Amino acid sequence: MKYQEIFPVPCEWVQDIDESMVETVARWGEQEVVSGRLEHTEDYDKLLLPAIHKLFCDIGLQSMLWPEESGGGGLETAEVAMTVAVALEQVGTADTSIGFLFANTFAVQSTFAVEPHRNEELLAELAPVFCGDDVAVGSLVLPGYGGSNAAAREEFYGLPYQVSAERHGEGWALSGEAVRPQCSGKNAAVFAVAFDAGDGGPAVALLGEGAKRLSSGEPIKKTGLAASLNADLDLKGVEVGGGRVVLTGEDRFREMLSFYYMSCAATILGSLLAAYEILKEWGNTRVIKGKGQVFKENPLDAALMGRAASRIATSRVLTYTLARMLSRPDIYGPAGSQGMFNTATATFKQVAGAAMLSMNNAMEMMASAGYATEWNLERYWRDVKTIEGTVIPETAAWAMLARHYFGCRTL
Amino acid sequence: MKYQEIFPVPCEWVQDIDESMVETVARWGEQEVVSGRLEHTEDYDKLLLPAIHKLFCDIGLQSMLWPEESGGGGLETAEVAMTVAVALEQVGTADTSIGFLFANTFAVQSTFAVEPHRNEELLAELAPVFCGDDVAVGSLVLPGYGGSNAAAREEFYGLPYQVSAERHGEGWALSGEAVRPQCSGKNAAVFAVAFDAGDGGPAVALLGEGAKRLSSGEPIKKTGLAASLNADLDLKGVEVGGGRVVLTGEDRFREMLSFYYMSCAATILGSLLAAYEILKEWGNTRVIKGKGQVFKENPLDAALMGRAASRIATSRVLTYTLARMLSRPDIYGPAGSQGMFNTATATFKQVAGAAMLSMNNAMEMMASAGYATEWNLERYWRDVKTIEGTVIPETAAWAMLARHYFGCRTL
Amino acid sequence: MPGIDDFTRPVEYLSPLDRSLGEIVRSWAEKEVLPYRREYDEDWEEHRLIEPAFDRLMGELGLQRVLFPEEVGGWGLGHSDYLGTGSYRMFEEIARADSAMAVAFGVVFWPLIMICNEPHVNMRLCEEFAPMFIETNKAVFTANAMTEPQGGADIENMDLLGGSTIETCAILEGDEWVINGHKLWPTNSAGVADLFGVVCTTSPGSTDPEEFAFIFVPADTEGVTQGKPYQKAGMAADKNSDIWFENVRVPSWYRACGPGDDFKYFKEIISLGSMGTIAFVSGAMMNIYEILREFCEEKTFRGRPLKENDDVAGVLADFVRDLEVIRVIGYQAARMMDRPDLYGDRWSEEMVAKTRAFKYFAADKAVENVGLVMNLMGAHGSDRVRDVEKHWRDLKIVQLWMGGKQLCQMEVARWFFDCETL
Amino acid sequence: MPGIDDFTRPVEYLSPLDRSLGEIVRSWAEKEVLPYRREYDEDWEEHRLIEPAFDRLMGELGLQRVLFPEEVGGWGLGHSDYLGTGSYRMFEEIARADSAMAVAFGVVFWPLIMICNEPHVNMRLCEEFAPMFIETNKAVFTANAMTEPQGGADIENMDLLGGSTIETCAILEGDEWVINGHKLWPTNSAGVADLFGVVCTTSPGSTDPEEFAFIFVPADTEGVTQGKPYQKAGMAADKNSDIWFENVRVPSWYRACGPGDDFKYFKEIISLGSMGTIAFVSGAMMNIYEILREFCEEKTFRGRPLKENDDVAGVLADFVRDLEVIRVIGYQAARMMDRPDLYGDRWSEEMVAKTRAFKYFAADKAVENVGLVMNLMGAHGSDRVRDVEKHWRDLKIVQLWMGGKQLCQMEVARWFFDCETL
Repeated sequence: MKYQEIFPVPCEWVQDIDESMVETVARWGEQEVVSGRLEHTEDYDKLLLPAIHKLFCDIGLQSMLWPEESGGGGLETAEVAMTVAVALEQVGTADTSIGFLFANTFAVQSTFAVEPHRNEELLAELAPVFCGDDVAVGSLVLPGYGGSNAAAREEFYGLPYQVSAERHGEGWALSGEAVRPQCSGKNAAVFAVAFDAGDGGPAVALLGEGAKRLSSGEPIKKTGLAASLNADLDLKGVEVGGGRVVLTGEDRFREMLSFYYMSCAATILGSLLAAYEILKEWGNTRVIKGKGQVFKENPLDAALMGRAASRIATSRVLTYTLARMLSRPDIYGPAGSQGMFNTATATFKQVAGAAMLSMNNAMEMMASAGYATEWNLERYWRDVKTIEGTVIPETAAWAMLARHYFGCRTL
Repeated sequence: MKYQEIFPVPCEWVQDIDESMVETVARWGEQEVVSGRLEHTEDYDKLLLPAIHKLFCDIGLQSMLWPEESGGGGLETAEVAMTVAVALEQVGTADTSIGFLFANTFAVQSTFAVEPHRNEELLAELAPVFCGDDVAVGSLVLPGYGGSNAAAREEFYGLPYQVSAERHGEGWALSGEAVRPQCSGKNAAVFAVAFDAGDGGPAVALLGEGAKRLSSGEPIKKTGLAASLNADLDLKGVEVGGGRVVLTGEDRFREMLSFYYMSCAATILGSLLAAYEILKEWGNTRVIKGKGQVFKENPLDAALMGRAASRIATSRVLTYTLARMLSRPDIYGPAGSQGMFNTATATFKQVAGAAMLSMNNAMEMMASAGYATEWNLERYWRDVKTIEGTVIPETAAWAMLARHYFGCRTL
Repeated sequence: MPGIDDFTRPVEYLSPLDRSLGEIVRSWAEKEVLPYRREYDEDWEEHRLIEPAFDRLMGELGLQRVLFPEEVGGWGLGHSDYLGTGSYRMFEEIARADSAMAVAFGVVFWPLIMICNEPHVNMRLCEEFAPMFIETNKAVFTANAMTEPQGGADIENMDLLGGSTIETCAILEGDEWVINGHKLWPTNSAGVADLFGVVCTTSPGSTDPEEFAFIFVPADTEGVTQGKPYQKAGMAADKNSDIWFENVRVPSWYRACGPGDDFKYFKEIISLGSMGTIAFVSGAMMNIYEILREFCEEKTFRGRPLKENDDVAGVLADFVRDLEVIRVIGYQAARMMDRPDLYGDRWSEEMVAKTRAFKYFAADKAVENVGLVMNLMGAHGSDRVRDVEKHWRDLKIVQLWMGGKQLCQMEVARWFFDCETL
Repeated sequence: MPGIDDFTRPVEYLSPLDRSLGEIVRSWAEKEVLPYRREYDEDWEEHRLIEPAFDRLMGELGLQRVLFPEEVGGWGLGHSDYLGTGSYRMFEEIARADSAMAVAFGVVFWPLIMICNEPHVNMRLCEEFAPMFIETNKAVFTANAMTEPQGGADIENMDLLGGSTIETCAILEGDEWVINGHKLWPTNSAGVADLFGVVCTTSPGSTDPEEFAFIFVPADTEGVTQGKPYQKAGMAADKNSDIWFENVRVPSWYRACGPGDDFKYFKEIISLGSMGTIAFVSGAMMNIYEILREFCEEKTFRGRPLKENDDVAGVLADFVRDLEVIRVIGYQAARMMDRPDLYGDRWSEEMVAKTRAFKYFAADKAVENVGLVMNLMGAHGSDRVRDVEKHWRDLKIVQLWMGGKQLCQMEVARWFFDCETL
C-alpha cells in the first residue's frame, strides 16, 4: 500500500481485494490525474471527465456493488466499506473533488445495494445506469439550514429537509425550490433526496436525472470541488413511486450518513497525504537563510511538519478504524446505531479539522508557493474546506454529538 | 467494559483477561479512590498509599509480568500491552497520578520482563521486590533539556542524558547531579536510568532504591501528581553491574519509550473519561438563565460538550489501536521501530492535547466549580498537564516526528 | 536588552501618576511578595504570609485610599480622568507578583465604584466609609456579594434576566433594610472583608430595574455569617466562601445609588471588572516573560540555548506577540473607562460588551499561551520553583470568574448582532 | 443597531482627513467594486473589470497622489503626522470591498516611502516621479521588486542575512546604474506597474549595509521584461509575475537614499507594510461581519434565526471580539508609524518587531476566524454568492506575504529575547 509503511494503519483489517484496489486506483491517479492536474481546475470536459470516466466506468467504482453478471464488481456485504475507504484515500490523493463524487455515489448506493438492505429489483433497474459506459454519479440531497428556501418545517436534528413531500398513491410527490444537492446538481445520474415521511421519520427517495418536474439551475461557482458541477434543483411535485423510496426511519437514515461521513473522511485523508508529499518535496529542496539551511532542517518548520505528520498518522488510524467498524456490523452493531453514527461524525469532523489545520500550516510554510496554483497545494485546501462545510454545518455536528454523549433532549 | 458502550473501541482486540482486568480495577477505583478522593491530594500516607498498595500488591499490577510460581500474574508476551492499556484507563479515571506511577513501572519492567527480552535472571532477582507485599514503583530517568545540570554531552534526539557513565569492569559507574526522575524520586523501588554507552548508543541500567552513592533530595513541589513523591537524585559514581544494564541501542530504547508513551496515553484517557463523567453530571443538574435551561440544553455548552465527546471517542480509538500495535509485533513489527515509536509519540501527544483542551473547556463551562477542589475536575487538569510536559518536552517530540516522517537529519 | 518595560503601551493615555504608582508597587512586589510567593499555596487558609504584605501595600503605602474623593481623605481617582489607566498600572504590577493579590486588591474598589465614581458619587456614604480605609495602617478589604447558589453567573447576565433570579431580598422596614439571602464566592470573603456590597432585590422575581438594589453591609453587622474558604486550584491570596445574611439590618441610606440607578451603574462594575481582569492577565504574563528569558537562556536543546532553537523561538514569539496585543487592548479598555466623553458611558451596553470582549480575549490567550509555555518547559513547567505553573493555575481562574467565558460571548454577540434570547 | 462603524477605534489617533478619506473610498467601493467583485476571479489575467475601478479611485479621485509632498502636487501624507492612520483608513475601506485592490493600491506607496517620507525625502526623485502620478486621470502603479528565486523571504530577513543573499546586482558605470537580476512575485508586476523599486546589491554576497541599494527603474526601461501573471488561490486584482533585469541602465541618482541609508530606511518598508496588512485584514473582516449579520438573521436552525442559537452566537462573538482587537492594535500600529517621536523610529528594530507581531497576529486570527465562519455557514460558506469564501482565500494570501508567518515569529523573538541565530 502506497503510504502503508510510513503511516501505520491497522493492516490486519486490510484484505487482498483492498490491496489490489489500492494499486489500481493509485495507478489511475498517477496516469490520469497527477500528470495533468494543474489544468483540471479549469477544464471539466477535456480533463476531469475522462479521468472520472476511467475511474467510475473502466475501473468500475460506480458498479462495484452490482452482481458480476450485470457487469458489476460483485461486492455485496458491508465489508465493502474498507474497500471503499482505501480506494477513496487514493482517489482523494489524486483529486479530492473526484473522491467527493464517489463518496456521494457510494452513500447513495449503500441504501439499496449493501447487505442487509440489498434490493434486487432496484439493482436490476439501475444496472443500466451504473453498469453502463457512462459516468453515473449519485448525489445526496440532505437537510440543511432553514430560511426562506426551506420547504418543510420538519427537521432532522434541527436541520429542515429541503424538500417537502405529499403522499401520492403508493409513493410521494416531492417539492422544493433552490434545493442544493451535495454535488453534481447539473449532471448526477441519481439524486437521493431526503424528506420527511410523517410518522415514518426521515425517508430517502431516488430520483433519476430525467425525472419529470425536476430541473436544475445555473452552475454554482464555489471555492473548490472542480469535478462537481453543482447547481440548485427545482422540484415541482416530482412523483416518485414507493419502490424508489430506499429507506425510512432514523436508523436507516443515520446508516446512510455513517457511510457518507466515512467516505468523506477517507477522501480528505487522501488529500492530507497529497499535501504531505507536496510539503515533503518542498522541505527537501527549498533552501532558506541564505544558503544555510535546507528547509526541513529548520527546527520551527520541522516542528510544524512533525505536527502535521502526527495528525496524518492519527487521522489515518481513525478513518481505517471507522471503516472497519462499519464493515463488520456483526462485531460492532449496525452502522445506523447512535453510537456508530456519532463515531462516524466525530471521525469526519476530526479528520477534516486535522486536514485543514495541516494544510493551513503547510501553506504558511510554503508562503507564496502555498497559494500559487502551480504548487498544487492550494487546490487541496480549497477542496477540503468545501467538503468540511458542505457535508454538515458545524453547529449541527456538535449538537448531534452532544445529544448522544450527554443526553441532551432539545438540541 | 465501563465506557465501552458509549465510546466505541475496536473491541475485537480486547480479550477476556482484559475485560476482567477492567472490572477489577474499576471496582478498586470505586472503593479505594473515588469515595475519598478529595483528601488524596493532601495525605499521601493515609489515603493514597493504601490505594496504591491495594492496586500494586493485592490486585498485583506490579507483579503481573512475573511467573505465577513467583507470585506474579504470568503474563509474558507483548500482548500484555492491551491489558496494561485497559487497566491504566481505569486507574487514570480513578486517580491519574497513580496511573502515572504504574505507567512508569510497566515501562521499566518492559525492558526485561516482556518477550522477546525476558531476562530470567533479573526476574528472579527482582521477584522479592515486585512480588512482595510492599509497593514497588519503577521510575524512568530519561534525557532532558541540557544546561548547567547536564551531566553528559551525548544526546538522544537532541536531549542530553542526565547521567554520565564511565566503564567500571563489566559494568558502569553512573554520575549526575540534580537528576530528575519521571516520578517517585523519594521512594521508587527501581530507577531505570538512561545513559550513553558510547558506541552502543543509549543504554538503560536498573538501580535499586538502596544503591550505594545514590541519594535523593528534598521532595519537589509541583502542579499535580500527588501520588508521585518526586525528588532529584544525586549519583556519585553509582556502580552498576553489566547484568543490570537492561538494554542498549536505539531500537531497544525506543521500544521502552513506545511502551511508556502508550501507558501514559492510556492513563490520560482515563482522566478524560473521569472529566466526561464530571461534566455530564454538571450538565444534567445545573440550571442556567434563571430557571430556564438545564445546562446541557444550552446550545453553546452542548457544542463544547460535543467537541469534548468527539475528542474522547477519537482518543480512545487511537490509544487502543496503539496498544494493539505494540501487543502484536508479529503483525506490526517491533515496538522499537521508528514507525511504531513515532506512532506512539503521535498518539501520546494527540491524546494529551485532546485531554487538555477538553478539560480546559470543561472548566470554562463549570466556571468556579471548574477550579474549586470540591468538584474534582481541577485535579485531573493539573495531573494531565504535569504528565504532558514531564514525559517529553514539546520541542523534542515534534522534532522526533519530523525526523522520521520528513527525513530531517540535524534535528 | 528589552525587558518588561519595553512592551508597548499607548503613551498618550498614561496617567500623570503612572510612573510613581508603578514604582511604588513594583518595589513593594520585589520586597514583599516575590521572595515569598512560592509558599502561598500552603498559606491559603491562614494568610500568615499574605496578610503582612497586604498591610504594607494597602495600609502603610495607602493604596486602599485612592478611589475616595479628596474631600474625605482619598486620592480622588474615582472622579479623575485616570480611573482606568491608573488602576491598570497598579493591578498589572501587583499581578506580576501574584494575580490573586491583584484581585483581592482590585476588589476593594469594586463595591466602592458605586459611590466614588462620577457622575454618581454618594458623598454621604463616602464620608461614612472612608475612615475605615484611611484611618488605619492595616489592609482593609471589601467584597462584592453577587453570586448565589442557584444560578452562577445569572446575576451578571443582566440584560437577559434583569435581576429576576436574585433571591437575596432586601425589605425596607422604617429606616432600615432587612436583608436575607445566601451568597457564594466573593473575593475577600471567608472573613477577609470588613464591608460588603450586596446585590439584592427588593421584590423577588421582578425584572423591574427599580427593584435591583446594591446595599452596603459592614461585615460585623449582626446576622452576617461567613463560611470557611474554599480550596481552589490556585489563587491562595484570594479567599472565597459562602456568606449568609439572616435578618441583617442596615440603615436605609446604605443603598448605593437608589432605584433604577443601582441597576444602571452596576454595569460599571462589569466593565471596570473586565478592564481590571486584563491588567491581571498582562501582569502575570509579564512575569512569565521574565522567567522565560532566563529559562531559555539557561537550558539547552541540541547543545544550544533554547531561545536559539527556531521552534522554541516560535513559541516565545507567539507569547510576546499576544502579550503585546493584550496590553494594547488593556490600555485601550482602560482609556475607554477614563474618557466616557469620547467612548460612551462606562455602564452602557456598548462598553459592557466591548470590555467583556477584551477581557475574554485576554484571558483566553493567556491560558492558551501559558499552556504552551509549560509544554515548552517540559518537566520544569510543572515544577513549582519556576513559578510558571503558579501563573498557569491562577490565570485559569482569572479566565473563569465574572461568569466565565460563555457569558462574555453571549454579551458580545448580543450587542454586535442584536440578539434577543441569548 | 451597531454596524461596521461601531467597532472601536482609538479616536485620539484619527487623522483630520479620516472622515473624508473614509467617505470617498466607501462610496467608491459601493459603486465601483461591490457590484462586480464576484466576477473578479475570472478577470485575473485581463483586469477588464478591475482596471476601470482603479482608474476611478487612483486617477480621477486622485488617491495615488497622497504620499508626495505638496510642492510636487501631492497631499503631503509622507511628511505628516498621519501617514499611518490616514493610510490605515483608506486601506481598510478598500479591503472591505476587495483586499487585493487594497494591496495593489497600498503597494503604489511602498517604494515611494523611500523618497517621500521624513526625514529622508529625496526631492529630486519626488520631482522626477510625481508627474507620472499626478498629471493623469488613469491609475498608475508601482511595484517593489524584492523577492528572488533562490531564497523567498531571505531579503526581508535583513537582521540575520544583511542583504547577503541578494543576487540582483547594480554596478555604477559612469552616471548610470547597470542592473542585472531576476525578481519574483511583486504585487503590481505582470505589466501593471510603471515604476519599480528594485532591491539590489552593489557587491554580491556582502553583508555590508552600504552595498544594499534601492534603485528606481521605470518599467519601460530597456532590458526590463515581465512575465505573465501567476495563477493564485485568490486576489485576482493583485497581479504577480517574474521580472528580469538585463543590463538595465538608469541614472545614478535613481538610488533612493544612498549607501547605508537604503539599508536603514528599507526597514520602514517592513514596518509600514506590516501596518498596512493589518488594515487589509480588518477591512475584509468588517465586510464579513456585514455578511454574517444578514446570513445569521436569514438562516435558521431548530426553527430560530441562527444568531439566536447560543453556539452560533459563540462563533459570532469570537469573530467580532477578534475584529475589535485587530482594529485596536491596527490603529496602535498606525499611530506608532505616525509618531516616531513618541514610539521610536519606523525603521528601528523595535518597530519592525512590533509591527511584525501585530501583523501576524491579525492575519492568523483572521484566517482562523474566517475558517470557522465558513464551517458555521455550512454549504453556503463555499458558495461564491456569499463572498465569504472570497475573503477566506484572499486573507490566506494576506497572511503569507512579506515572508509569511515564520519570519515574523523569528523577528519578534529576536528582538524580545535577544536571539542571535534565528
